[in-house]
Amino acid sequence: MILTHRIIEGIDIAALSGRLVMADAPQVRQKLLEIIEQGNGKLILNLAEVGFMDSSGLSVLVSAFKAARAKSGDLALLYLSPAVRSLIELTRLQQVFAIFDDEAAALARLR
Amino acid sequence: MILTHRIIEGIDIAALSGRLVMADAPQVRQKLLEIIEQGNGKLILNLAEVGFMDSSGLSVLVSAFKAARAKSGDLALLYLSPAVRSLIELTRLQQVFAIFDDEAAALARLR
Amino acid sequence: MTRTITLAIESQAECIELLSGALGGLCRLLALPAAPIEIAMVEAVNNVVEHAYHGEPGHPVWVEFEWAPNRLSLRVRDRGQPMAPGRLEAAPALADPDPAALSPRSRGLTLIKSCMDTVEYEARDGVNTLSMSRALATGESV
Amino acid sequence: MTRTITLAIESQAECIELLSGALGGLCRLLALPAAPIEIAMVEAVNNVVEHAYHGEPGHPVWVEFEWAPNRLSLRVRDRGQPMAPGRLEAAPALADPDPAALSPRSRGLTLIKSCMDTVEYEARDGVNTLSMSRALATGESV
Ligand SMILES: Nc1ncnc2c1ncn2[C@@H]1O[C@H](COP(=O)(O)OP(=O)(O)O)[C@@H](O)[C@H]1O
Ligand SMILES: Nc1ncnc2c1ncn2[C@@H]1O[C@H](COP(=O)(O)OP(=O)(O)O)[C@@H](O)[C@H]1O
Repeated sequence: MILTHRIIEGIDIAALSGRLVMADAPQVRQKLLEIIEQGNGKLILNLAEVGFMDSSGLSVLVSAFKAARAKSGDLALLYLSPAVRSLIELTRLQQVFAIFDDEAAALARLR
Repeated sequence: MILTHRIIEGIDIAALSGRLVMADAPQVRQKLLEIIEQGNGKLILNLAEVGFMDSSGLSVLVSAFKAARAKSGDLALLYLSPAVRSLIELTRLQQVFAIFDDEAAALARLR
Repeated sequence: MTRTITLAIESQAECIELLSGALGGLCRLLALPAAPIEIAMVEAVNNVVEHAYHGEPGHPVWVEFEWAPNRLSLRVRDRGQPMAPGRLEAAPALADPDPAALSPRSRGLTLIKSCMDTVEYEARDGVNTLSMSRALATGESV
Repeated sequence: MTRTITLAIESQAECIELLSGALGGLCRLLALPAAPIEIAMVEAVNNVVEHAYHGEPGHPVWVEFEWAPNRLSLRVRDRGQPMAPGRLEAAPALADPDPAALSPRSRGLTLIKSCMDTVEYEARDGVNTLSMSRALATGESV
């Protein structure tokens, strides 16, 4: 699992690549919570390169979502890979997460 | 393993598709030997759709080659898939088998 | 004709990926719908590593993959602490999430039940088995 | 870190394909050179089914797949009749074929030796193990 991070206009943009599964979830959760902690609680998470995700991965997204909201910020998901999209739709979490196919739109939402 | 067979100008053209491995070798050997037996001993074997071949598969080719030669005919291999090509080159059997990338050329050789 | 292969790892989160790799190759070979099958297997194995063995490495985890033309069966086995009776049955069906009360946990059994047609659990003679199966449309492909 | 997965089938030619499927998925996951690894495994398992078990179905065949970043090891195990001592060593290296004296047989051990860097055989306590390994260029890919 590789995590890259940049900041645009006070909004954190993190991209994950690899498999987001139980072996990697604790580390990724901690990194995302640190980013949210140190920033404004506005996080865009690019999931285009996540080839597989299990319920541990989902729980990382939920943790980040709650931490961002707790800081009066928000989480936006950007570019879901097919595997991620099907898991999120299966669990109906698209009703909870803001999902974008365009970085500018995600930035506009969080600005 | 699927075997299709047609005859052009007295030359048998058989195409294999699937995995040519130990489980399938006896059946394929028998079919090819029947074709050679019933025909003129001139056989073109299309291997484009053979996704994997092991030494049992090689031994089928050798049996067909010997049967064709025994009938004063010949065996021509047509369109090797990458897996077949690498096995044949590993065992240096390209020194023995006539190999073609063009059906017309294979037909010309056997005519 | 039914054909069976058994995959075995030790109870370490890092090895679960190997099960996924092997399963992915089997699904590709047999033209099975890989996504739900992988989710079901990974969730079942996660649970074994986390709950049956309490995160302790070095214990055996088996996945039996049994293919028949019209049905795929997976049996995940362990020698750890059995799941409490009724726990599988109690796992809720998939439902609309409540944004106010989102839990980061407890979706494993629910996902397994939604990805497979039948799910059963048995603890016997020190071996626990979660059996799952999914009907295959003949010629069903990815 | 070394990671291991064991694949097991019964001694039936029709089940060898499942080993190939699983191995193919593992090679894809780990970006290993699939072609020589699959040849080596299939030839070793063919030999177990054909020679160690004399074509009799219902006996166990195990393939242990052990991955380290710089080396892949495969161990093929059976409980059948052991290979005669010296047989592996006697298998000839790959050489130019003689068109006049082509044999349809006996390329298995030769292929295994040419696809892998090390090949060893041990019969002990009723279990026979053919161990093979291949160095991996770090980052070597298909
Ligand atoms: N294989 C298992 N062995 C023992 N207990 C299990 C197993 N699978 C599930 N459980 C129990 O069932 C509960 C619910 O499991 P699950 O729905 O996967 O959610 P989670 O793993 O996130 O708690 C677990 O918390 C655990 O107590
Ligand atoms: N796993 C094995 N168990 C017992 N005998 C074996 C095994 N592998 C090979 N042999 C013996 O070694 C011989 C050579 O094997 P091989 O090179 O694979 O060619 P082939 O299988 O075509 O005979 C076999 O004929 C058999 O007698």
